[in-house]
Amino acid sequence: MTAALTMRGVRYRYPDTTDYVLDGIDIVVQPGEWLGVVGATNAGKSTFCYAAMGLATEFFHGRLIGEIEVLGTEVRRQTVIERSTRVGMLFQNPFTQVSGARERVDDEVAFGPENHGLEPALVKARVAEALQQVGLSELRDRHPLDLSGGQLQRLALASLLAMHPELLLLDEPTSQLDPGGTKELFEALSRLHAAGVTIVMVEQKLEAVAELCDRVVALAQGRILADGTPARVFNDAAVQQQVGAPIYVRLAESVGLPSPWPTTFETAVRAFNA
Amino acid sequence: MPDLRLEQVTFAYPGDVRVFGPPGLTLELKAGATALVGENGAGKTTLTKLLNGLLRPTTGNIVVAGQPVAERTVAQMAALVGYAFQNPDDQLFQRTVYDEVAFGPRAMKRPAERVAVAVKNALERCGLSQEAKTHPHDLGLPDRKWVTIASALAAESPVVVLDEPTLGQDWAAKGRLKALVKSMVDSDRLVLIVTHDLDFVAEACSRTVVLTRGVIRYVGPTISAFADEGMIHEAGLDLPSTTRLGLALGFQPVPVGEGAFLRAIGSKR
Amino acid sequence: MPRGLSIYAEGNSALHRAHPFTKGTLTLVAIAIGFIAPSLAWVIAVAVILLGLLTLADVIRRFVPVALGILLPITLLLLIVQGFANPANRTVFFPLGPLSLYREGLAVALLAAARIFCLISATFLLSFTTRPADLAEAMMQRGLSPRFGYVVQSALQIIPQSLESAARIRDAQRARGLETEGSLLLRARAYLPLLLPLVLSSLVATQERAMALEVRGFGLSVHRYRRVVLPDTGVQRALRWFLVALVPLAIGARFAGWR
Amino acid sequence: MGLLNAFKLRFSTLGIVLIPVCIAIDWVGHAIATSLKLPLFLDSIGTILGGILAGPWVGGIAGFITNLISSGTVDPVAAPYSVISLLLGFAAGIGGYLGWHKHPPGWVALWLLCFLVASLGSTPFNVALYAGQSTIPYSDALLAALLKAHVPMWIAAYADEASADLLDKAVTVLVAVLIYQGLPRRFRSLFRLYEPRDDEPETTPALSRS
Repeated sequence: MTAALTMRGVRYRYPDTTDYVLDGIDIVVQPGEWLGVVGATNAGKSTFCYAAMGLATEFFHGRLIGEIEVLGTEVRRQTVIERSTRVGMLFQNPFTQVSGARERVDDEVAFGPENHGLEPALVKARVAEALQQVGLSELRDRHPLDLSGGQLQRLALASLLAMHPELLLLDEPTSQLDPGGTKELFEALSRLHAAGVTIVMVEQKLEAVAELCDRVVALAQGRILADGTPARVFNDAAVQQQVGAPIYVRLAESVGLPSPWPTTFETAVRAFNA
Repeated sequence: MPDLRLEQVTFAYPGDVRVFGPPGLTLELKAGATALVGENGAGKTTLTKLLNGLLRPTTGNIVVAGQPVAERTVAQMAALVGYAFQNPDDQLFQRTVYDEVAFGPRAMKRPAERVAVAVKNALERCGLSQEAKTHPHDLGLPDRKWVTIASALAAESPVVVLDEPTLGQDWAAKGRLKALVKSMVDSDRLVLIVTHDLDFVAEACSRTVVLTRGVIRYVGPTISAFADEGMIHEAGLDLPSTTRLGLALGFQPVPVGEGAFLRAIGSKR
Repeated sequence: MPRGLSIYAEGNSALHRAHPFTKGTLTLVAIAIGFIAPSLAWVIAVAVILLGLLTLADVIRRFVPVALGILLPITLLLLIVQGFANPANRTVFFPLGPLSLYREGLAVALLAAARIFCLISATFLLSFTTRPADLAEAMMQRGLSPRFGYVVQSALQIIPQSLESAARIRDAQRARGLETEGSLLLRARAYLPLLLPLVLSSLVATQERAMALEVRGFGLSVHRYRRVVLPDTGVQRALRWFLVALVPLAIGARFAGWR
Repeated sequence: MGLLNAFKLRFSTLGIVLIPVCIAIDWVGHAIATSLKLPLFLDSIGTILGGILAGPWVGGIAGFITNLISSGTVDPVAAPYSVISLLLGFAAGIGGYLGWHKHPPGWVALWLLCFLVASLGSTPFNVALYAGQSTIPYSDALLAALLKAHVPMWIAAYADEASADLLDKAVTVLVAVLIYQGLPRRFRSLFRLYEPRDDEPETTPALSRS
């Protein structure tokens, strides 16, 4: 089976700079995986997404060394627009992702499929399905900007889903959302994961990453600090020091529980009860 | 000793969109860190804008640091209430972080030496000393947020309002913010933090005000606020992780914050 | 609350239902004839027809206050300046010593005001009864680049959003001690702190929006299906040609010496 | 002549998305001037900035649509003047292509060019619509005085319009170049849509650290 995303020896720097923001990344993401990408501010997390989407080379230019293969195609052999039917990318700010040209939620979702020239009946079906997937069907006739931040971010997600992506790249999708909005977005993502979509998610909320992701990659200074299951990565001393860890790890460590320390709520309850 | 007093304050936006109806909000806060929490649309931002005169109450009195707000202009109130808004991009416009942070004190016509000291101090405490000459928009969003926090600090006001300061901040930055709030409290300031982040409230705020649908549901110690799970859910919030864990483990009283959790587990063993 | 910048009013009149191009043609032709018409009487005739159409579209009650708000100050200024100083002035109409108003100038002012009234009512007729999105869509179906259509539609939405941002910025800067009232110099100095945050944040957002649009296939030149079916009929097409034909007729009439 | 290079179309998505932003800046710039009760219009800052940043087409289209939108919503009489806004955007685009925004003498040149475009362009419309008036009371007083002194109609009408444009365009251009100077470096060449001149190396855009 073709990997969803492969990076081999990837280094990248933005134009007019000398530091490599990505500095030797090797990773293979298998289809169906939910990968969490964590790291301190400026560790290169967003750039990781830009590179995988092809925005780093096409939009920012700059210098890319090494190989990136997305769904079996070398990243530089396709444009972002060509890739957009198979790979979707969600950004931090829900407001900048609204096309700005549509006045209804369902028209907004139709924007992508229409750009790709799908026929109206198919567009309609795709829109209904995508809104259903993110739980926005009820709000389909509202104006996008009358939605809350969390709803808007799910709308942005639906807009990607309507193009039936096989791979989703999410760049801190909840960083501007309140707890309610965050929870709703994560629920929608969980359903997609269950349906087999590959997800690469940059995220600061470490508790959520530990809870949701199959696998975690911790970045520091553009390099991979640790790669593995959440339980393993967040028990890594270097990760704890440079990236942080879910609060349960810190609590267990302070109490003096034997490692490995619990990384999720459930395991924490069990560990502290023992 | 700064304090903040609202007496029977009612407020409606033009078009009779009522936020605080009769009998009005009555609230008294002293120096220290207070969290202002509540669901979206509860009136949190409206309340904070009443404190510096950006909005004027329909009826009722507001006194901030001994000064009646009704008799002051917004610009005059700026010296009393430092305010960091939620979205940093709504205020950043200077070419360097330094000038940005100095804008407030300069607008207040403070002497240059005092401005220089206040700005240097604010930058240091916000971890921005290295970035004094950087263009604010060359910083990422989390750091731009720190610039606005530094701006609020540089006003050297007895009252400081921070609107969603932890949004988008990583774990290390939240730790820095907690230390900053503590140091402001130590210097006897009143810090009002509008937030949805109860993990942060548990760590950094000794008192909490819960506002739901324009009514003050609760004022008092944070610890007792979080003991009332129903009220917290009603305000559209989630309990802090430590509290949730403590509940699941059957701790009594319910622990709030890491320290309390560790003490609770220590006494259980 | 309407989110896009538009004064379109929901309605079901014949004008609301007409194809955007029919209304657009009507507007342009009415304005052209208003300016070609040689005398006040003819201009007033055009104005009366437009008023009739505004009534038919059931928007007259919204039209009157807005139109008067624009027209009255202009008319007043025209009457004063032309009545006083028009080069053709010969006959005193209202003696005020050195500031007398003259009949010829007042006539010039009235004709100009009547023409502006035609311009205003023809334009409002179009804007009150046509959804901007429909107009843009109609133009895209006739070959206007979808990118250009995007620009128009997103501008209509971004303007009210930006005005809201401007209000938030004003709050933020005043909370930092910025004075926005006082002497002219003081107010002038407040201009940049109020405008710049919007400019900077908009430019930052531009970068992310451009990426987000490309990720959704914006800019692909493939065949696109019509988004909205805008009903157009043979009668409407005929009407458009008829309206267009009125313009050379009016020009001819004027040169033939009609008054 | 290389000037035509500035008009060679290279529309990137970034350039497209910039146009509505310029239109919004036109509107907000005017709204702020009104709310501060400044005696100026300042309604083409976005147009000029767009021209400087991204070339004549972005500036021109932004100006054109700004006027069309205002004529479709608040001021129908603005429609004919959209041509002048288009030309203003072109003027700023040419100024930007020639690098005028980078130094004070260039600012003066840009100001004069914009002033001439606005005043020369508006006068015929003023004559057709308002019998020569600009409908700005102070400037119209000047027109009345000149007409009384038997100055020819067209010259008086031009003086009327020019007296209003002189200061307005000076402040507009000044604000636009100040905005440009205050941009983070990475934005200065980010949006550029025109072919670069031979003597300037093409720099590529960069991003904030993230």
